[in-house]
Amino acid sequence: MRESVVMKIHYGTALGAVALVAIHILFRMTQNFADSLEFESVIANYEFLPYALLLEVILVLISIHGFNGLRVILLELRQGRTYEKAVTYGCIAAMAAVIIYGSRTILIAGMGIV
Amino acid sequence: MEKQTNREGIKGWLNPTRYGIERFAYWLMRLTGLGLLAYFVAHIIETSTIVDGKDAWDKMLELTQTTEGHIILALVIGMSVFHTVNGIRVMLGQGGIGVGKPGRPDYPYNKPASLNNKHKLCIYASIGLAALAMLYGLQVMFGV
Amino acid sequence: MVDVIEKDLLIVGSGLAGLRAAIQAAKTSTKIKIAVISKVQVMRSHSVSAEGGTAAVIFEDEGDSLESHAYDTIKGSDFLADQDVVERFVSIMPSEIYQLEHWGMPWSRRKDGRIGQRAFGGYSFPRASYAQDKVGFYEMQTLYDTCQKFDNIEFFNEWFVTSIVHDGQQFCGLTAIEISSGTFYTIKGKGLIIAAGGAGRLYSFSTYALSSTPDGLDLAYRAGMALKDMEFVQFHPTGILPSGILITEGARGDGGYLINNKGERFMKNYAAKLMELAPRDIVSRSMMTEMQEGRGFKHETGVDCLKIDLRHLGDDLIKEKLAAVREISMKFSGVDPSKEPLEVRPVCHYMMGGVHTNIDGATEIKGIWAAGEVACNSTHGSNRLGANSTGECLVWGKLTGEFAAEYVLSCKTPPFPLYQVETEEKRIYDGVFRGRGDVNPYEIKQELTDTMNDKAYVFRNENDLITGLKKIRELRELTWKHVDDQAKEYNTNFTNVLELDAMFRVTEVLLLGAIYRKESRGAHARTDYPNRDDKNFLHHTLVYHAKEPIIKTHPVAITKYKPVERKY
Amino acid sequence: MAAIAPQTLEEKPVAVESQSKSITLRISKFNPKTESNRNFVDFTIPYKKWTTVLDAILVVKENFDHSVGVRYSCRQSSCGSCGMKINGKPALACYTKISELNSNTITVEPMDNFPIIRDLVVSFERMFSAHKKLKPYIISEDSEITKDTKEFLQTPEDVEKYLQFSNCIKCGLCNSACPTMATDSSFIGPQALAQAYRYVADNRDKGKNDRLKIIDDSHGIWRCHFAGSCSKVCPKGVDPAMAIQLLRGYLLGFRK
Ligand SMILES: Cc1cc2nc3c(=O)[nH]c(=O)nc-3n(C[C@H](O)[C@H](O)[C@H](O)COP(=O)(O)OP(=O)(O)OC[C@H]3O[C@@H](n4cnc5c(N)ncnc54)[C@H](O)[C@@H]3O)c2cc1C
Ligand code: HEM
Ligand code: SF4
Ligand code: F3S
Ligand code: FES
Repeated sequence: MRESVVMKIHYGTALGAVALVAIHILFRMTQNFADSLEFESVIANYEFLPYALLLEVILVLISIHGFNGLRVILLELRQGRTYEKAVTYGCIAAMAAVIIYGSRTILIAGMGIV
Repeated sequence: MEKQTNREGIKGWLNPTRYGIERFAYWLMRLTGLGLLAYFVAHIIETSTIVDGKDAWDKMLELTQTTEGHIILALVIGMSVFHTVNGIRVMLGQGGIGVGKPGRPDYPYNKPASLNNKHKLCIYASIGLAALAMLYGLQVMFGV
Repeated sequence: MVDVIEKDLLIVGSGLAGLRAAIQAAKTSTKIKIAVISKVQVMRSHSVSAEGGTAAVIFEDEGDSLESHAYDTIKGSDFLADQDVVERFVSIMPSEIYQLEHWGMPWSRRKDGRIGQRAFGGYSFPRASYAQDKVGFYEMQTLYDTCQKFDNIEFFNEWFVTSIVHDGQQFCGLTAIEISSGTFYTIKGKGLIIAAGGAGRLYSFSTYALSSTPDGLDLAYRAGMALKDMEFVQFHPTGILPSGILITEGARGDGGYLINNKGERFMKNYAAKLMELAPRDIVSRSMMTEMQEGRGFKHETGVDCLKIDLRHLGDDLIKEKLAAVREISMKFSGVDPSKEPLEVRPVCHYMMGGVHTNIDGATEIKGIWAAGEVACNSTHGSNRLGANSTGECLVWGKLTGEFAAEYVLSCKTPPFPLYQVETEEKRIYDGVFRGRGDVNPYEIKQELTDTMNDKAYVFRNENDLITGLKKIRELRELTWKHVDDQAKEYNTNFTNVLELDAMFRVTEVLLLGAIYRKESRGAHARTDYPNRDDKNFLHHTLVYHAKEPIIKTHPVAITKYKPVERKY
Repeated sequence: MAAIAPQTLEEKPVAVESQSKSITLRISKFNPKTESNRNFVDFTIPYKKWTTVLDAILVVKENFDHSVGVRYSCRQSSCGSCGMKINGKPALACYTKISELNSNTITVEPMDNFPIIRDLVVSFERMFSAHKKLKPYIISEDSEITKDTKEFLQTPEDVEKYLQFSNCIKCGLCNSACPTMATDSSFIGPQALAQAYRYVADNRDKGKNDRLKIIDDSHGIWRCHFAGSCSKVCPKGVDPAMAIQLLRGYLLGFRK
């Protein structure tokens, strides 16, 4: 992928995240802080489909943005073909892992299995 | 090797203020980016305990809803506000917006147009807003 | 064993002349391998300091003409210029301005989009094309950047050339030290263009870069080529105090005044018509006279000076057209030219003389050309007009680049005289690098340049010149040939001493020429012979290297302009 | 080496008010080929209000230690030779007056992010080749003139669009201040990027797409994070940070 595409994604995910995180936080602020962390209310949130979807999107956006950010930093830290390959694939792997792990939470909690 | 190439290396990060506020913002942007990423990963792990039922969730809350936990959370709030606001500035700047217009520079050349007051103001604003958000967060978490 | 490199065309010097030649040669054929060798990195050559402008006729529709440019140049030269050379020069110049323009030169523009020109000393039309007051810098950048297009130009940055190798008839190669590693190399080549610049650092008060030492001239001189007209040294009227950095003639071209301590524009007494824009030799002499007659100011350092007043031009015009003057005066002298006049005095600025070449820039040895300030093809005669030198670099850079490239494509190389490399290695390593002594070469250099300031400045006389020559020879006899720094890497102590070595020979040539020329012509003003003497001295002087340097003469080419008295 | 102006024969210097101010000049000495460590050597140097750091270094070289490795040429801030770290920041030695530094000790070191050749002298090879890589010349079919070529008209406003970036003296200060350069050995660097923009902004040039392709690389323009340090230290007002962001504007589609 051209670096410009990667970076456009980086900026795009950031912008998307701004909007969505704002909603996420607003939601949280409808309750007081301690209450919002109560197990039931959290579960209730997850079971509310649009909200779960929102969380999923945030998860994806921020993972992409954050791990690409990390890739950028690591790329600038040291150079070399193998190192750079390792960084790129490492970051993609970590990104995927976080997305999968996070999705599992949303999925399971959202399905009301718990 | 480093001695041969004489690159400043990570040491350059240790001294963020010597080239003015823009360099400081760059430094904070990196730190907050990394901080947020760390928190984000931790947060995913943290929230995943919900899958294991109420007990696990409460146990996690017990671990995290401490004074230290709240201070960290406050920091995260600050970091995300700074990173977001400054991030928007950086994005605009990197798109060539608000970086000034090319023109004849006059001696002394100590006011490059790209390091202009709009950007400086934005940086101060990001720091200010981050501080306010942190105070607000602390107040919510510790306040009555 | 000496390391060997082989190329086709070698160019010594990466100033305006060298770079222009490199481009032209690269354009002529992509097959030839070109090496541009310079003791400084690219873009660090003295040419970047040229400020005011480059003269060319581009407004024929507005009244300018080639004829006028030619005549101004010849009259400015006090009729010592070769007139066929000047005619060729002015006719090629316009296309060079356009060529630079098409390569990206940021010429300052008039409102209508055409290239801006400003007034300059000695011209009857304002024909100095300008780019703010950093003309040389922008020209260098344009040429250097254009060189990047060509893959057959290779730069040898920070290589100090020590000698020219030839078999008596034809060029064979160079010897050089790669400064960063200290390695001594033989560079074989078929053709050579010497573009090693001027030697203004023979004087301690000088506008030149610190790297402008006469080692380039000396290379040719030692190799048996003649140095021509070396007695003609231009003193620019306005070197700022205390550094000697140039305040461009453009400052007067754009309307600046020269004033004495009575507040008068004293030039009215010397050149009523052109005033401050008379040719440089005349303005400099007028200034020296004013100061000697007590109408000067005293600078803080104790030297006499006069002032150049730009206040009436206004801050806006100064910022727009004289940005570098403003920067230089504010930074290096702490004076804002829009608020206070600047303290200036005549300063060593240009060498009219140089390696003797013909109209094509060819030297007396086959396969060797010279271009730029190091050469003397006699465009400038005894006094160069401002803005004509960058032009000369461009025109003869182009011509020699083309001639040399064509030559290189077809010539046969003679067997390489290896013994010359060994001799040279002995000369610099046994004779200089490993020499013993306890005199500080830098002190000797200071004494030498102070002597030149004292004895061979704007006004000269037999007595001073002979004392000067004696002094220089005395200094040479001192055991200065040793180098304290014995490291190989980046040893500039070594190259500095090699430069000093060259200074002895070239100052000697300069002084001999000045003693020989018993007349006053152009920049060479003898108080003991105050008049021009066309009967005995309307010719060039050539000096050849020998145990006792040999002086010869060479005729001036006159086409249609008969020598007359110069009046401005 | 504040040049001493010459005296004509009649003149005698008047007693100059003796300003016996002096500073300690600490010069970093290191020859990587033969030594394993950098060390500092101190000299006490008298100075006047116009004495520059380069003057002071040359006083040392000429009188105390001939071996000091230092690069210089024009002594008037036009040639870009004398960049070095002065009291911790990159600057031109000939363009920094001792009196401006407000410090009794002046430490001079080689610029960061360039390999050291000796003492204060660093290698520019990488910077020069990055410059070349970005095609810093007018790309256009008619850049070579013919017999009938006249000028390409450009208004003063057209010139203004690129002139500022044309002021680059290739001193490398920007590259030595840039935080990415500090760690990334493959980053093109602000000097070359600014020159790429200089030609893109010139209406005589048609090479924009060529250059955009070259800089759109994993060690290209994206490794600039608008830290601005390059513009902060540039001695000629080039403002590479502006040039880079404007250039990136094309890649991001903000500019046409
Ligand atoms: C302050 C100043 C302002 C000027 N302004 C103007 C102006 O406005 N208009 C105008 O027309 N003219 C002007 N001139 C004159 C003009 O700038 C010079 O004549 C011209 O730049 C000379 O260019 P060059 O290419 O011949 O040599 P230079 O630019 O001097 O280059 C010489 C080259 O030779 C190399 N060299 C020398 N010796 C050796 C060696 N031994 N080994 C290897 N390399 C060597 C040097 O490293 C350098 O690269 C000015 C001159 C000065 C001093
Ligand atoms: C939601 C609003 C956000 C915005 C507007 C934003 C914006 C940006 C921008 C513009 C950059 C590029 C900076 C540069 O090129 O110099 C960046 C980098 C980065 N971001 Fe974000 N970001 C946001 C959220 C996050 C979050 C939540 C994380 C953590 C997971 C994160 C992690 C990073 C990292 C690690 C970098 C790399 C640091 C750097 O290059 O300086 N960002 N961000
Ligand atoms: S942009 Fe400025 S700091 Fe960078 S090399 Fe050019 S002149 Fe020097
Ligand atoms: S300092 Fe470096 S990060 Fe960008 S703005 Fe300048 S190139
Ligand atoms: S010596 Fe030329 S920039 Fe300092």
